[in-house]
Amino acid sequence: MTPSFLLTFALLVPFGAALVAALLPQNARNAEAWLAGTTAVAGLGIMIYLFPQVANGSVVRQEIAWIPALGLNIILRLDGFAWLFGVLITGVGLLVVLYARYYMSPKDPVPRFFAFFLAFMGSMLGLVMSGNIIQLVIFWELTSLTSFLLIGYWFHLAQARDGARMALTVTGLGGLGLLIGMLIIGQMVGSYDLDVVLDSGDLIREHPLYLPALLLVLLGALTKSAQFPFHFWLPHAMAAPTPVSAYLHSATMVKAGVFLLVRFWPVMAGTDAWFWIVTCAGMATLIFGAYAAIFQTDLKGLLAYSTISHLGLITTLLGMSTPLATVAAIFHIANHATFKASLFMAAGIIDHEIGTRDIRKLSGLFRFMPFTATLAMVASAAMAGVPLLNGFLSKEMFFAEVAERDANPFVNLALPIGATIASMFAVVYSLRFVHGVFFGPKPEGLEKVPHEPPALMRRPIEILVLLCLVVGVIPGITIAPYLAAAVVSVTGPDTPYYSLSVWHGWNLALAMSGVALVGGVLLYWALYGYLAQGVDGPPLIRQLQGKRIFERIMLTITSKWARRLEARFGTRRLQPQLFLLFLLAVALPASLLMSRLGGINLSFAGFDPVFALLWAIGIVCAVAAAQQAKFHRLVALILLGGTGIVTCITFVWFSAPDLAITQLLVEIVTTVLILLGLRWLPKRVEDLSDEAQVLKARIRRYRDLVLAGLAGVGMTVVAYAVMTRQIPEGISEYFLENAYKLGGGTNVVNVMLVDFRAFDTLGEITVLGIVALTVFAVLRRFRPASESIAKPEQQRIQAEFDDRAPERSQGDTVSEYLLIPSVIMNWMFPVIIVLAVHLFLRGHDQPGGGFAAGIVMSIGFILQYMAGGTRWVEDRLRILPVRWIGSGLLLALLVGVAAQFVGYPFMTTAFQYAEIPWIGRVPMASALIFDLGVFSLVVGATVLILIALAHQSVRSPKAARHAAPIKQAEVSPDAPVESR
Amino acid sequence: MMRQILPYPLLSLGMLALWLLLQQSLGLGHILLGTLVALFAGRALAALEPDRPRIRKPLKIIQLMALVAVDVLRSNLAVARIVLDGRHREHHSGFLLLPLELRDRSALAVLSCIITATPGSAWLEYDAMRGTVLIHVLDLVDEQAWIDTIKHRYESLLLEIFQ
Amino acid sequence: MSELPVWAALLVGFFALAGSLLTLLGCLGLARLDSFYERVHAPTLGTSFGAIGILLASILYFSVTGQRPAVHEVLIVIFVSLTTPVTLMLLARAALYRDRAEQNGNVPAAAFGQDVVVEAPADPQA
Amino acid sequence: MTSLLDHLTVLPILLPLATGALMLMLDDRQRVTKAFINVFATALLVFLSVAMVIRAANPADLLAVSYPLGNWPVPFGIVLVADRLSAMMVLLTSVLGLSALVYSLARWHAAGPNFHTLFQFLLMGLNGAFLTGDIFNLFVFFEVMLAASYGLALHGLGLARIKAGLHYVAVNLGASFLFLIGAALIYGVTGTLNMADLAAKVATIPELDRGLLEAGAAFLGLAFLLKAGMWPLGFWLPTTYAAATAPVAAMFAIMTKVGIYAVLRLSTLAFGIEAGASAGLGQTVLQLGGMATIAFGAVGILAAQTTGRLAGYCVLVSSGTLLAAIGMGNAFVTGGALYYLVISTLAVSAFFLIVELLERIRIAGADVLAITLEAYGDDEEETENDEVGLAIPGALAVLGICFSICVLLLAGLPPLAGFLGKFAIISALFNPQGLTEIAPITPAAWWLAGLMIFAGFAALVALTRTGISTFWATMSDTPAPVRVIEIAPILLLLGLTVVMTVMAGPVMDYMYITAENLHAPAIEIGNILATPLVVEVAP
Amino acid sequence: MSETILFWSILVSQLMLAGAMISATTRMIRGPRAQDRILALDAFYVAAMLMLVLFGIRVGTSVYFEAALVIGILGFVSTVALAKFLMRGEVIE
Amino acid sequence: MELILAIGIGVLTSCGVYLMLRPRTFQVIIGLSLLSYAVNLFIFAMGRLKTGAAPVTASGAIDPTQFTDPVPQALVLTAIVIGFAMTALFLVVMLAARGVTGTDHVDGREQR
Ligand code: NA
Ligand code: NA
Repeated sequence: MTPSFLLTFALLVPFGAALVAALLPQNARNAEAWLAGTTAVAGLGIMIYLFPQVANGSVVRQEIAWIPALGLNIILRLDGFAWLFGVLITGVGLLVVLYARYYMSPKDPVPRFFAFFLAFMGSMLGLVMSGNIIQLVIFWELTSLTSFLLIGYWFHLAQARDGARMALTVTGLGGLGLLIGMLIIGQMVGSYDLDVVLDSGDLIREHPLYLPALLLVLLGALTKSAQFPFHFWLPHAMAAPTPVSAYLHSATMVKAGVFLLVRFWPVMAGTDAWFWIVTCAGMATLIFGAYAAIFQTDLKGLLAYSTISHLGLITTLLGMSTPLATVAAIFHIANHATFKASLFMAAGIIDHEIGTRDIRKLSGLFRFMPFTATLAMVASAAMAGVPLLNGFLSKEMFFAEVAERDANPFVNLALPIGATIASMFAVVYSLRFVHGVFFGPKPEGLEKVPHEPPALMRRPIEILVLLCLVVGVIPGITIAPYLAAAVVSVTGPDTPYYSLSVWHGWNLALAMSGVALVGGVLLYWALYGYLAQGVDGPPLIRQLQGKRIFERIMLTITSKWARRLEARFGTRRLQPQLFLLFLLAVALPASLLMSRLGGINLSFAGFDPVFALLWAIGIVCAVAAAQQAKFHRLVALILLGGTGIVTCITFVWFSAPDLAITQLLVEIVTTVLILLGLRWLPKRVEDLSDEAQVLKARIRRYRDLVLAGLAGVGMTVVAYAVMTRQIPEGISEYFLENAYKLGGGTNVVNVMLVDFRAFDTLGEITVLGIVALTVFAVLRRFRPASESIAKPEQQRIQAEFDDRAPERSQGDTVSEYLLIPSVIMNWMFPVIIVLAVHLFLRGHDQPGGGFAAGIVMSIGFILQYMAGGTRWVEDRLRILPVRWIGSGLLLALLVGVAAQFVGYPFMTTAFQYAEIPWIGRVPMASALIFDLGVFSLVVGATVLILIALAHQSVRSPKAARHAAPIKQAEVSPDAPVESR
Repeated sequence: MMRQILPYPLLSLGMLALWLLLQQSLGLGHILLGTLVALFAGRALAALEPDRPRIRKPLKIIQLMALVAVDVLRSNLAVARIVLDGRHREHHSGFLLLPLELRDRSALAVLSCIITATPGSAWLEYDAMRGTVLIHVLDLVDEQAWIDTIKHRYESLLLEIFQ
Repeated sequence: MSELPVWAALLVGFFALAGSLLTLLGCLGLARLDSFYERVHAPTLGTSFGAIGILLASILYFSVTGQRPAVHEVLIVIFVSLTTPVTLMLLARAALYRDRAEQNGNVPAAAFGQDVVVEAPADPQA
Repeated sequence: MTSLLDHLTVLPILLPLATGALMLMLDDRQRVTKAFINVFATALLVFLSVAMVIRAANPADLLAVSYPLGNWPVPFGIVLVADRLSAMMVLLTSVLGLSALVYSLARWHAAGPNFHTLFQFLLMGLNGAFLTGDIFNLFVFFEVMLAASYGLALHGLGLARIKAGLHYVAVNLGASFLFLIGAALIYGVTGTLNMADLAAKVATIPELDRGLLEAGAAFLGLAFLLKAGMWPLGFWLPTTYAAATAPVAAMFAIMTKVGIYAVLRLSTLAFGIEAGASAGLGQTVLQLGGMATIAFGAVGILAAQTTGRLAGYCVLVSSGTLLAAIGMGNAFVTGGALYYLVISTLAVSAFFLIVELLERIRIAGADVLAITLEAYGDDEEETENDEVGLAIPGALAVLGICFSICVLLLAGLPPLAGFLGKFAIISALFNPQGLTEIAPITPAAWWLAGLMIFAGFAALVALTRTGISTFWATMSDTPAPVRVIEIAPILLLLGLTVVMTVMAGPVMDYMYITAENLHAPAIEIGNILATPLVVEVAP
Repeated sequence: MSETILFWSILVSQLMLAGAMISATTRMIRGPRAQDRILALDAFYVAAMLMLVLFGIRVGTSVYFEAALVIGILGFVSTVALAKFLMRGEVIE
Repeated sequence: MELILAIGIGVLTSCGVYLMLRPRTFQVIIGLSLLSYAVNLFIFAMGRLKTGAAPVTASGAIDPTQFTDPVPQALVLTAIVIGFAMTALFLVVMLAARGVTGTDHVDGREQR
């Protein structure tokens, strides 16, 4: 096993174990604990095994190719500092697993807990071992996500949900900042490889983008390690199960922030910006956290604020940018992990055994659980910085560093005073923790008699407290080599000498310690009365609740502002959308054309008065149609027909007979179609609403008119410009020359449709088919407007008339109405069929073709429907339009595919002139079969659309019945059947 | 059997003529193809089952057509004059209720076509129960003259052809 | 546009002009006549001898220039005179119904029984 | 052209068309048969498109990718081009198609007639749009795709769908007009419709006509940008997508990408570096519009009141990101954008499928279909369809995992591919000449990177809110059953993103080569114009 | 000579037909009733058809004949639909 | 001639755009029709205008300059068909919307 492989192994094992853990049964607490414990032991073992490799400042490195193109490979990199974290993660992890085995209730679904826990462990290991700064971000965010899941483990509790969400939001935001920061650093040094980055300190610090990069990296670090003003999420994360707090919020996750500061300390520290930002944030956090911790009534809250404060201490040290301060910071990272994890566990035991963590309700527990109390007291002492415990050592180093003379007199004064005050507060909250919980009278109103926890549950605390003691008494032979390895990997081989001895002689640091201890005791005594009142939250700044501010900001931004912005810059109405579309369609091309069109010469050559008159008519009809469309729909439709005819004549005028025919036919079908629809549109009557509304509508109309006018002018200019330009040398000559030679037809347009560009036609008929199917589908469950469910007024009046006249019966009027016309309409049926066949067959050589023929055929059908009614026609003709559509498509397709079977590309056509006796040369073009497909589809689709609409009239009496509130009296089953 | 293949011989013949006119050709191929198309068209009409008109004297149709042509030409000129006179002329237009003996739907259709196609007269409403038709006449000077014209010139001829 | 004899040109011109004139007059009548029932007569000028004139011009022109009889224009005459009555009949009958229902104007009552009065539709336009 | 492989380029269009048409010959009640046919055909399509991607990645014969329909010479006939980009898009389409289709079999395919045919026609339209090398043919396939999408958007009917459908149809009809005007104008100026031919001609257009040509391109661009949902043209999108049934919405996720594809294709082909005076046309519009779209999408994500709308806004963010990235006109950025395109499409599709299941959890026990049927259906509607397939155990957990993966993908959080896509784009923005070349970061790059991060954060906030309220805050004891055929497609889509994460190296390489080819189109233009024809087939 | 005759007579004829179409258009716009407008549209169709025939003579080709024929045979369909809509309130019952 | 047609296209466009911006669905459908006339004519115009030069060739060798450009005509034919289909679709959706929303406003509710 090579060392580098071991790194991969150490990273993968937790994730693999997490998967396994997720699949274990709900109540497998022991199995889960064994699995997690083994994993942690394996990780710890690997770390211990690898220590010699990193002891002397060297690095174990493993690179796995992932995305070389992006400079993003998986690089696992273990140096002394990462090793220290690795041991914390696995070691504390192991202890927490053991603790959690007893802490978690049998009712809790443990697979989820251990799966998330192990995944978090893996993420943390990945983070500290990242040798690529993007990979570091990846694991960074993974720790945020897994911690989110762990905090929200008891998601039935609202505070767990809120706490989890807040933690994720804040740390996620920081992570995104970190990502950009890392990207900038990568851009500066030209690589994302951490080793390259660490070698480029000068380049980074002198780069113009240093400050933004620094700010973004700090955003990540400070949010993660809960530094002021991003601290507020941490206390609310205490809704997590205590093992999670002990692990994440003391030893690992919050430490990731300071890990990052340390990691980038060699390349980013040492500048004024770094000093001021980091130190200030750290100092503010240190004092604020300690102050707030004093006034917490929840044990875990107290510990959380204490954690914030200690992280502030570490941050302050790192901000000072001196190697010795960094040594102290690294040392305190380790020390804080030990005593804080043990304190969290102790708090958890109290909670677990007594059922509350409220200091106000707790008291005198020493007599019930003396052993646990002793452990907690020792750990608290370490937290307070009492000599002979590890906390004292690093705090002494801290004092020594802040006491160093600085050029800036303010700094010179502020740092030592702030540090001393914060230490004093630390003594106060430590005292409160110990005194408030373990001493005093017996607690009252407890449901069960408190007792010591199971021995194994206590064991992790014992081990941690032992570490506090051992390190505190004999640091030189316990922690020293490991600390040295860590320090060297950060500050480099030239790290100045530092002493770990307990006694440094009488110096300012010792004096500060003394002041803090004595002052702390006195302050606790002074505050005792106030604290005994049990008011939650720190005085003076009680109103400053990070959570409430955060939630208000989030609510304002994500709901209020977002909705307002969405409404302001978006719309759900159709008109503005179309307005914007057309506005852009005018503005963009106009901006490209302005002053680039060159001279447009107005030319009146070839002016034809007839054509001008025709277009005068066309324009008048169009404008009139536009004007009438709102209230006089039928009129608009009629006028539309006028414009259509002018369009059609224009096509003829400029040599497009196929277009003219098709336009005409479509025109007819469209008119019938819209009329069929018109029956279902109730009348519009002019309503005269209030003045303001009318005015608003008028303004809108004028605005639309202006845009419409501009669009028209634009189209005129563009169309005129192109029409008067030289024809470019294009593809069209090829078609004219080869339509007959290669396509076997003289109607070039038709040859294009069924041969040169048959693929377009295939798509086009598919569109028609699809639309027909859609229309059919929509109409199948059509619900007419309530006003139009009833028979049209005319029919009602006429039926009433028939009813009243004695010799008439209902329906006489309509049958008389159609008696004579229907005869002629029937006669036209064969005529139309002949016309359709004619247009179809001549299409290849003369204007016509499958499409025109198809429309003609469907008009023939529609005419019969108009003459005889739906029932009458369908009794006589069975039209299966969907089949027509399907077979049309298949036929067209088959022609194309047939070419493929003989080795040509799809849609290759063949044609030949066959000599048929008596008839002569007959063109046999495969394109004709394609056109037959077109014909079939067009018939099917058009008929389907129109008939589906027409069927609504037959359906509507049923719909009316359906809509009636009370059903018609139902015929009872035994009633005599009168009629069928 | 024959009726199934050729339900409307005259109509199919007409369709063949239509086909040949459309093709502008009398080639054998077109005649054959046209026959097929015409047969198909006849079958299509048969599917609709309209009343099968029984034409007794097909030759009289030509006589009728000539008659109509002349009348239409005359009316064209008459109506053109009325239009040119414009508002200055006195109102002569009016409705006319005409009793008919003709009952065959096809014959009625032909008559309605004739009357409406002739400028100056328009077929408005046929009452099947009573066999009367309401006609609007643009230049209704002599009501009886109109009735006579229609009844004697057209109806009698149509009765001959169709019944 | 190959060699069209002058007599043919004159004839073609005459028929075209005559047909167009009749059509024009018909449409003028449409615009000028007073009531719908009078106007209904106007378009038939165009569909009868208006169309016949122009189509004769066409037949003549293409028969002479094309050196073979082109008579398919006849079809237009036939079908126009077959279909226009259908439109006019349906339209006139509809107008009759509407006028009766609204009791406006001097239209004859329904030929049968008493004229049935039903509330007039309140739609003056559509 | 004797083997099937020779016709590979056209098959992704023909297969759906044939399948769709064939199913029309069956009665609508033979839904099970249709379902089998459809699944089989779509699976075959996946297979074909995989083959196509493999061929495009290692072209044995450079000319093999272009297919002259009807054996007409380029540029006269219509040519299909299956290069790396097209092949990739077709593969994406077919994978989405298969997933959405399988999902729909649980219930939605029975909510209206001819679902299966419309579905295949949608695939046909999409594939055609991706494969064609002809501007007008692109219009036709846009219309095929749109027509099918109209049908599918309305599938199931109901108030919301009809209202949204009306807007969707109206707005897209407007865009279709612009497409026509643009295509016609380009033809009027250049005399060609073939994209490669156009690209070859653009540089030589007389200066006097250049304004007209560019105006034509602007019309086309607007039509594409509307499909892509660019602000301020994309307001219809969230409403329509949210109203559509889940499988349809999942398919729609790629419809915006058609707009993006067209913009990318034409801007690099015809207005790339070789376009003379027109080079880089519209890049500013793309950049600004794209960024505005991201911002609007992010705001919408935060403001969304329903998960469906939220998903719709995610589509907008994805579109905006891609448009702005394309607007940068840089091969590295484009490469990253292509990766992001695939990932975001898969993610959004999966998300649309999940959304419906989430709603089912929310209204535990309530049957969505039953509600719509009761409100808007009529009694003659088919009643035989109860849900199909087996319910899966631990539905909530599986759904939770799927949802979480979606959150990671959509918010662009590590470690999944959503992050990689964003990272690839931003990294390229910051290092436009490659990581090791030092060049200053442009303001546009800053803005885009910032907006992408902001949008990711917005997605994180909103999706966390959704997830918490769905999975954590609803106390439904008996979650509505989730069928295997509902969850399997989601797993497939998400699984693919995981595969793309793990295999990011080779996948990114594919994207980068694709992007390089796009930004240096001379070779491809030459290849297409030289497409060989079948001269004579040996008997 | 014949060219000139033909040119002027066709031009004047076309102008007259255009005049006819204008008359029909005024009626289409003025109404007053829907039946008047539909009637005018029918006349408009016919004039347009004749215009196409004249145009064929003018350019000397019968390639546009089918367009006129389509109006001749099918032009009445939309007016029939409109008329029936007036009478019955729906086109197909 | 070009000018007349260009103006015609412009006016049709204006009417179409104006109607498409109106609040009533029927106005929109008439607008769609007018706009599609305009667009079809525009496409057609892109092939330039020629009178009496229909692209119906003889069977022998031909001179392409004697004929008008067939390409735009083929495009217009496709556009006409698609336009018809879309009109039908919009109509039906419009009817369905009228039915379920109770108003013919394009937004499915009256604007206040
Ligand atoms: Na009666
Ligand atoms: Na008459």
